[in-house]
Amino acid sequence: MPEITLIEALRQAMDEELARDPRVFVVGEDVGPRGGVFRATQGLYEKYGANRLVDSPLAELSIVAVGIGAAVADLRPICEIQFADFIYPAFNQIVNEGSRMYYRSNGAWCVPMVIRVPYGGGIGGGLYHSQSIEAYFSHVPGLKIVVPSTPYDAKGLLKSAVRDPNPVMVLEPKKGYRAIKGEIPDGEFTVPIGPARIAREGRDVSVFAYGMMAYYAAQAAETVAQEGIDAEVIDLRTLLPLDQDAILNSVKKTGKALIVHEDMQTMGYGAEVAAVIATDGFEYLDGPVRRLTGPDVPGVPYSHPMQEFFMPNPEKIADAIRDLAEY
Amino acid sequence: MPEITLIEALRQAMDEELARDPRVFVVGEDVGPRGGVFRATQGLYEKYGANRLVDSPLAELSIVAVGIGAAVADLRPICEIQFADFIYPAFNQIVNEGSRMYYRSNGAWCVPMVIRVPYGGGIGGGLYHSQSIEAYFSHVPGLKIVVPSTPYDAKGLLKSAVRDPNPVMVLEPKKGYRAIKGEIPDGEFTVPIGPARIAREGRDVSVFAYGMMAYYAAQAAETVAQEGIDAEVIDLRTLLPLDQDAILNSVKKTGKALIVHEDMQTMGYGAEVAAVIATDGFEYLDGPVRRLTGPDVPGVPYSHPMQEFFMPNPEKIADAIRDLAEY
Amino acid sequence: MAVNSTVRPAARLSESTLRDMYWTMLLARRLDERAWALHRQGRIAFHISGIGQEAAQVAAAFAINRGVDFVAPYYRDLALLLALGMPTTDFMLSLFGKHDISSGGRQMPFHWSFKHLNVVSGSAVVTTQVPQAAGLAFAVKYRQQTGMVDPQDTTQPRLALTCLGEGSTSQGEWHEAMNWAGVHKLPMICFVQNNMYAISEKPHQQMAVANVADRASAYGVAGAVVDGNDVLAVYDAMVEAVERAYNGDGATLLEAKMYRLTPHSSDDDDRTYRSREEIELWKARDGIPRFRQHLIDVGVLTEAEAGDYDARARAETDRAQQEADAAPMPAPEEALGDLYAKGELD
Amino acid sequence: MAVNSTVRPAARLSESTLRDMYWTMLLARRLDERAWALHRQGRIAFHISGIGQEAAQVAAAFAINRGVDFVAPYYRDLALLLALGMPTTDFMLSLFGKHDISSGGRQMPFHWSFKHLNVVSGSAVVTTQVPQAAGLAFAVKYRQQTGMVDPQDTTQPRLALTCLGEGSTSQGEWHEAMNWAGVHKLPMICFVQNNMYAISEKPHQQMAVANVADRASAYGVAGAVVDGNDVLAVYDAMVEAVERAYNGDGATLLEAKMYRLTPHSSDDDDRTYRSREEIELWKARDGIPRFRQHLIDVGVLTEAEAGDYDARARAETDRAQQEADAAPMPAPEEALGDLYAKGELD
Ligand SMILES: Cc1ncc(C[n+]2csc(CCOP(=O)(O)OP(=O)(O)O)c2C)c(N)n1
Ligand SMILES: Cc1ncc(C[n+]2csc(CCOP(=O)(O)OP(=O)(O)O)c2C)c(N)n1
Ligand SMILES: [Mg+2]
Ligand SMILES: [Mg+2]
Repeated sequence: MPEITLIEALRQAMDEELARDPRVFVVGEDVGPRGGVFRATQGLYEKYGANRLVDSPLAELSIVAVGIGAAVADLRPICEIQFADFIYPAFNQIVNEGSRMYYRSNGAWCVPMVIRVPYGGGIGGGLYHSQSIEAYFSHVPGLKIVVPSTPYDAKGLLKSAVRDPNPVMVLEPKKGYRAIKGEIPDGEFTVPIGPARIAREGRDVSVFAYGMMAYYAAQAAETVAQEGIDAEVIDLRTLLPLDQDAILNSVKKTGKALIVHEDMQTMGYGAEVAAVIATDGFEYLDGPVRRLTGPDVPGVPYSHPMQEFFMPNPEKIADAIRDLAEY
Repeated sequence: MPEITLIEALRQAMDEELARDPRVFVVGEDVGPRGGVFRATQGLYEKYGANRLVDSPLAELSIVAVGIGAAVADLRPICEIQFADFIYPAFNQIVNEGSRMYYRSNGAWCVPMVIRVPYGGGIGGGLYHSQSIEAYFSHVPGLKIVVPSTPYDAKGLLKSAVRDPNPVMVLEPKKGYRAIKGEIPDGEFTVPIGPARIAREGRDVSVFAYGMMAYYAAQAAETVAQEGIDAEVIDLRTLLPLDQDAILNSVKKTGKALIVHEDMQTMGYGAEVAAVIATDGFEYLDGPVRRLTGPDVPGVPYSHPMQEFFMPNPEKIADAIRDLAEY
Repeated sequence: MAVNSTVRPAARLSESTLRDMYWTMLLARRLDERAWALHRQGRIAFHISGIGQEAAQVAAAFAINRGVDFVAPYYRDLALLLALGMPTTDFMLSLFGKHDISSGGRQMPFHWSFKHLNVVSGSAVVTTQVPQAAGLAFAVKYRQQTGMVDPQDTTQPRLALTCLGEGSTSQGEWHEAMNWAGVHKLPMICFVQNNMYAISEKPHQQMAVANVADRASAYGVAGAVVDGNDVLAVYDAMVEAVERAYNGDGATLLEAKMYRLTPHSSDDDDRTYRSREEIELWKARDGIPRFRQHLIDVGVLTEAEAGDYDARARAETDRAQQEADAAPMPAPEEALGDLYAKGELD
Repeated sequence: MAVNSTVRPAARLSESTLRDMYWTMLLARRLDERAWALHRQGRIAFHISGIGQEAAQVAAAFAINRGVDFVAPYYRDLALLLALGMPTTDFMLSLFGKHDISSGGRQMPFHWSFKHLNVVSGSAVVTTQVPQAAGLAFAVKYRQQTGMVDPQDTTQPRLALTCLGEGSTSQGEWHEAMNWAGVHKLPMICFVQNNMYAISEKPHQQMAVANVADRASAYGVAGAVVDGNDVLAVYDAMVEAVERAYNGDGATLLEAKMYRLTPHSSDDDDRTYRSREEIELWKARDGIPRFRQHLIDVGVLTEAEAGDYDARARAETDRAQQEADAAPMPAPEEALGDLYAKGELD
């Protein structure tokens, strides 16, 4: 099996879906000849032309709204938001519109659209090119959210997203675009939206993470394994709807839960994971539920020392595992 | 002390602040001669004129953005969003701009603005006139959020909000505008932003709520008191920053925590309260942390039976207290 | 009402079509008045009215390929929806919060959705439907340009019509929608129903230009202003816009001037911001009696027939109300509904 | 550079002001080129350039009451900021992610904020500064109308100037800002720097009109297009806009046409979307040598003096870089900063 990068996996997924279904098109800023600022659509304009790779006006609200209208009209838009930080102008359309269409029309209309969003910090992007946005959008019933942390999942989940009859947000850990590599099979495959993935089995501590932090958590688990701590790493992978069973099964086994995300702590995604455990996993718990997250400040600072202070990394995760294991 | 309604308390607060400081002005849709669709600004246009009560174009983004600019220029805007459901066009300005101004300018610029937002269901408003929005905005470091559930707090918190150097969102439980009455002292007073309020002391179960649900929780506590269950009701009152001490002190006493909000459950505000307890109150817990909330659907349905199904009420809260007390 | 696809000027409309148009305006007015009465009686919780806007709406509907072209309407579009084929009973069901087609009682009334008529579900959040309509129009063009459909095929949607009030054009959503329509030369018609008020606010508080349509040039689309109380004038202006869309010549911003004859909604008290005299002035320009008189003048309708229409409209309103009244309320648990569409779409 | 408040046409500018303008353009160019060099050397992580836009920016700055009038700039405004009084060292500090005035190293470079110059902090999210500038202009007018300040008082801000690129006018934010400026007749100047690209996209992909300024009429504000490489032409157009604002005659949408001579940023590869020939064509129209020649032609500058300026600009760039280089990095914990402003404001 060939080893490819995360972004190449995403590119392949789009390429295959564009080839498979003429209703699939990509719309966003600079997705055409430029191939996207991260090069996710590189070569696709040359292959599929201007009708299918649509350079939009610089306006996220309408990238999403046009996507909603087109999806309602039975096309299969893949909307690219250039950076997660720039998605808020489209918040109204995503939260009030696309995600409610099916429910509010009593099932008459559905919105088979994908919103691809590069997110996350640690790349020198400062307050406005580093944001995590999953916390806001995982409070939106009717939407689905996936976050791949391997090329296999990236390709498989994006293909599932394109075929899903609901709006699906694909959060792409952009720091991992080229840093994360992995094998994928040659032929056609998809990864189902919903189930979490056990990235590493273990008995002592459960670590719940996604995106870049799932990648780091696996590294941290190997580090502490050498010290005799057997951590289980659950890559949540689908954030909405949340795979509660996977969480509870793991905590049942380990009795200890650490949640890691780079986003700010208060009302970050870890809050929901902690709440699920505190409610339905209470009797399994041998210790407090812990969160290792970015601090409660308005964003990831630009200056390198401050950025590093903000971001969780394998060392900080390993420390947090050790701490909890000792409890 | 005179007894007044929640909305009259808010009106008085604005009246007094407009009189106190010529930099204070109100901006929003229909806030002028119409006096606001809920009548929060009734009579103020006649008293303070068109310069201070500004009927804006129908455009929430710019209501907030103009507020930010004016606040930066040292005015004291009170921006009214007609219904919480319509605030999302301003999401970008609130999340990326107003709330980050102080941090991103290293403390040079601040944004002393207030955003008043009627919110909540149970009033026949359907999917788009019933929403709770606190979950989205309590993940915004740099912003403050208050939710009064008594006329006293409404007046005192709104006045504090006007004087605060930071952006403060005032979530007004609109079902309680006329339903909730209470006494307020005659002269000048403010209520500090930050501390929660013990609405009722108790030893058996802690109930954490805010807005209309705090009002209902107090009623439910009286009901179960007659059955010998002594519930403590904490009106969180300030959601951001969260008064963690108040939560932990209460759970330390009761060992049991029930969180009530009308907003949808997944990633609702209760998740953070549960997480705080699961982390720092773990050793106090005698039972699982429970959440009584609206279901995970895209909004409060219009049709009366469905609306009642969605909304928590004193009876449902009493049941949840009984359940947890029995654990 | 037969679904037609006739693109022809008003002067060439058949007598039966003209009568259909009048009937639809009239029926909308009666249903709307009944809703106010039901609200006064405390039988329904809420009403938001289209009274004063029926002529323009019926004209707009009759100019498109009804039931086939996409429509993204707004809350005052009762007459438009009737013209498109909404059953009267369904409207009454929605008033009572019962199982209507639009939402099964989940949405407030006036949040129309009829998949079989290509009327797309909307929200109460103003203007959001307009960029979505750009998306619908984009899909129309996409299918034609990629060879999925024949641009002449009248069984396929060939344009998207969307409606909103003049106040709602202040939203950024509107700018982005119009801009897409211009840049991508979309088969879209943005039909602005300028009824002189946005709740209490007047047009000059929304914009520093005299007409919304003055903004068409900023987007490189066609623009026109028309008297919204003159049903045939609106119809002709719409026909031009429809032909433009069908011919691939791009979008139109059409503004009809009219007047909101009722308070904003059943929650509003319009005495705080406008005079009774102003309302009376506009009542005299009401498009319904005006069209009635015109049809009588040109011999399409007799006084007796017109009286007949009145009686029929009342009877139809009664019938719809009774049928809706007899229907059961939704069960509480239906609130849960289906959160996600299931399976893969074909 | 002295802060001036002279509203006078270019023809009446003093020789020293003209030389100041040239010096500022030149210095901006040198600093900007140095940033590219530092990036190539791997010494800084990111650069986004204003090369090709200096003439227009300097003209804009010199026309307002610098340091007093509000400015909400955008990321390419290096020359504008220098003209307003930003210290060169501070720019270099920001490039290195050190303690600059704008943000103490929290923001990426080019996110200017200088409270003492009434330059308001901005984000990277395009266009958000424009409706905020409407708010600044609203505050100016509010203070005047409520009698808090004298409209003639030159120590008080009398307008808000904001800048953005042509692509950024596609955002709904821009519509709402311009609409406020029109409806409330605000003392605001929206200065569009149309450099022919938004990353890879061309103006016709953003709008179906030839000029952004063609949209002024949609908002009831004044509009003008000017050659952005002609510093004195931009200056004169700005002076008109400034007088309009100072006189209470409302807002101006001023568009300067220019060309982005560099890739979008240090992360961009512009070979994917434009030809080298096109760039060369525009290099020939560069505003800096053109102004240099003009000043020599009219006798304000000699060739020798001009050479002197070059040397001085290089020296100043070196000095600033060295000073910034020597400064310490922020401590990691400064990430926590102050989350909330404390106390009650007076
Ligand atoms: C985004 C948003 N803001 C506010 C409202 C509340 N609201 C409902 S209708 C309305 C006025 C609309 O005026 P206009 O667009 O002229 O339409 P009209 O009602 O006059 O037909 C307002 C402010 C809303 N529904 N959506
Ligand atoms: C809301 C938002 N969307 C996307 C971006 C990414 N982005 C940064 S600059 C830019 C192009 C801006 O073009 P233009 O407005 O013409 O300004 P220019 O860079 O050409 O000066 C884009 C798409 C952003 N910063 N903000
Ligand atoms: Mg109106
Ligand atoms: Mg540009």
